[in-house]
Amino acid sequence: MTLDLVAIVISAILVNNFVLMRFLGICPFLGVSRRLSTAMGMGVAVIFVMTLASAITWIFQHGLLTPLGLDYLQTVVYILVIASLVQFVEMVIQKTSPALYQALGIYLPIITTNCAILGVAFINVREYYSFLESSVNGFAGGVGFTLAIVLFAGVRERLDVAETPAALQGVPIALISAGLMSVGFFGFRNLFHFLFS
Amino acid sequence: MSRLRKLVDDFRNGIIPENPLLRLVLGMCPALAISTAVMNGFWMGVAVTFVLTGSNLLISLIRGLIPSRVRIPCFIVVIATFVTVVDLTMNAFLPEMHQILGIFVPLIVVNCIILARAETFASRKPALNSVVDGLGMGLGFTLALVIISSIREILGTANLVVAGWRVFGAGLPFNPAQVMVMPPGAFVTLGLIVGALNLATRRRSRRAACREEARS
Amino acid sequence: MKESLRLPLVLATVCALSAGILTLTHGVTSELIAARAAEALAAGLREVLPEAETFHDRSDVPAIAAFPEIGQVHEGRRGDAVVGVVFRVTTAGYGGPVEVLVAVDATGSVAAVRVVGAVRETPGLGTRITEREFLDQFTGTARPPLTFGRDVQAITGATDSSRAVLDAVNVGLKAHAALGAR
Amino acid sequence: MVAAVITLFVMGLAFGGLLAVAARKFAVDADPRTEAVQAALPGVNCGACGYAGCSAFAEAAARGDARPDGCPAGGPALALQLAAILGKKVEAREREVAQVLCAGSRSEAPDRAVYSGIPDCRAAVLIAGGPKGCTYGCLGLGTCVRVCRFDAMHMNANDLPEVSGDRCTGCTACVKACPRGMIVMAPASRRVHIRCNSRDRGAVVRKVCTVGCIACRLCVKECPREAITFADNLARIDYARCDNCQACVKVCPMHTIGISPERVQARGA
Repeated sequence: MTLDLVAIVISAILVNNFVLMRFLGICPFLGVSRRLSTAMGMGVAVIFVMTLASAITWIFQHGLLTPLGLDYLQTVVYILVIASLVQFVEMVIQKTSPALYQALGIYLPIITTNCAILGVAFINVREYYSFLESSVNGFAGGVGFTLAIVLFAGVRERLDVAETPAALQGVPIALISAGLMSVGFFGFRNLFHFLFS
Repeated sequence: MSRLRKLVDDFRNGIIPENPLLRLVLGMCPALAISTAVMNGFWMGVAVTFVLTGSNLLISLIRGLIPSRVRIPCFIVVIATFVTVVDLTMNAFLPEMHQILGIFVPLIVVNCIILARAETFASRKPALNSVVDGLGMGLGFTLALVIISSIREILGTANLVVAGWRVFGAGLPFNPAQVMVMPPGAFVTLGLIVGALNLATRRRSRRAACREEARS
Repeated sequence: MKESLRLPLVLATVCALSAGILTLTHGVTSELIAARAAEALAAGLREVLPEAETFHDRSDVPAIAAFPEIGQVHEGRRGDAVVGVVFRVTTAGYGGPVEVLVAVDATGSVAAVRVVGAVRETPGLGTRITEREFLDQFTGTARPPLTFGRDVQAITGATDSSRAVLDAVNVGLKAHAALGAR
Repeated sequence: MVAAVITLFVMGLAFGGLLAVAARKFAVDADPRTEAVQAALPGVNCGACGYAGCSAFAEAAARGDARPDGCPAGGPALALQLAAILGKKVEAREREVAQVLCAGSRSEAPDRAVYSGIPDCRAAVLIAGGPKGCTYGCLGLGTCVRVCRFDAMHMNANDLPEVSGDRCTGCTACVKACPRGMIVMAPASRRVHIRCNSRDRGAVVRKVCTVGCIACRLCVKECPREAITFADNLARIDYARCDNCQACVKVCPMHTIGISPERVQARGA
């Protein structure tokens, strides 16, 4: 049992990283990674929401959709759950602790439209994960996202100082360096064969 | 007459000046993931265009009834409905393409372009303009997707498969660079295309500035 | 009180409308999807086991439970003589799951192998597992476990994808042996 | 059919209620201008503006940190709208233009070391305060020119940045980028500027630069409208009071005080 969980964690963080391998969550990945501090804040908020979203969407799937045979409503139910959940959590944090809101809360609205959150919910369903496996996958996916965005923020801060051709400045050079990072992550490709076979 | 002019402008707007993918750099998740083959890019573009036009129409029709506090969830549900309709119809009529595009069809619902257009445009403009804007944006997105995926497919597999027909027959003479159909290739291709577009507009604006300088 | 009542009502009606529309679409499309799937399966079976005239679904045979990869089992008959058995096997490829139809004739050797459904292997390399040149090598092989080099040649540069098909054929042969022993 | 409609209706009711109650119980008062900007924004939180979502961008725009056209999702139409909301506040004061307060190019203020590293002032400054003799002066590596998105800044013949007033939109990008803090915003119509940023004593300045401010205070006494303030060895012009009378220019022994060219018309915002 624990071997499966370890396999899920390694796959979500390294082998099939959500951002660099599965292209989930690219918009915030490129948008919010200009400074290391905002990238870290974004990462932690994504971990929190992905774990929560994975767990709750699993409950809605196995508690409501499958028994009633309404699988075709998955998209509507999941996005409704995620959007309302995030908006509610944002209001709670904004009211209860402004300090935490300043550090993490401001990232919450951006997370509703993040492909990674809805993406992980769909992956959990298609891989027939159990409740525990889904939550772990959500958590590991968040950690993978944070790893990618923090590394990328470091790269982008160097980019600001480096001399890039005028036309490539901004998004183009960021995309190209993300491509090179993705090549780096290819190194983990057969980590599984190494560990598990 | 000016109304028609306005409609044409709205339509043309989404294709070049405000191309969602290459100009505003939004909605990249699907663009990077499925642009390994030109047919994937085309059908994803068609799906996004349908959802965009449909949701723009419905949102601009019901925009008066929705209280502002619950605006985002309502728009999201409307968009999710159109996405599920596309998901089901594609599964029925194009099962293979539906399986290839996988989770990126339902993921259209969180595609930044659609919610952005719904919010900035559809919820403030009359229905006709919204539909035209949706079409324009969708077409721009499809165009950009087709361009990216054909570049990647040609470089990555030395061939181009359009609706089952192999354009280059046995394949182009060069040895295909397999990295182009892998994730790194996607990032680099999109980066270079956006860069090339910046170069073109920068050069055009500089030439315009010189002309203006010469005149003043 | 009015405001905090109107909000949920509006959202609820929008959701209800959406549910209505989707149920209608689902109603229409689900029949189409089922019909199309059945059609594709029938075509696949005929292609893999041409000699058989009629196919009988044996997916619920207890012996199959031992093979989780096998989704369906169809027994092909000409008249009432069993001509062969077709297994629909799903194995893990490079880019995602690969669905393979493995037809094993009465003598226990492989009649034919086809890859069905969408293939998400690496375009240009992995996708070549659908080509006859690779698949026809399996015809005539019998004693599982088959291996690369001895019985069959893998596609260069697409080992993961080729192994997926090899595993599927091995599973088919073992399942047929288990069924035969019944 | 019925099951689907009922389940979603109930879910909509539940979530709508949750949000409505939360909205009331957790109401937080925000400053009206941020609210106005936020209402205009798409509310999509796509992050393309570099801020963590629309509310963060709205606060930054209201504070004046973010530029009105900083939201790509909204496109130019939204930029105009935001400029209108924010512009109304900014337009009240006269249009501001960037001014480079250093006249010491390599010939007037020679380098004391040869720098061969990343060709960027922010990087050069990290290494022992940069190659220039004067530790407050312009390094001439062109960061401000590169950061300027309106092509309003160019390096002139003797390697000092020059601002073309009609192109500068007052976005303050160069002010933030310059590690020496040597670029200030001045109203477009002002033409007299003390082109020096050095806090060293006069004797030190003489050693490193031939056009630096040596803190002799002649200009402070000379100015008829007391528009020049003096602090830690450096004279500064208070642009609100100065009326371009150029009395100080004649009296300055080091010719530090320069006059910017006449051709600066106010450009339509």
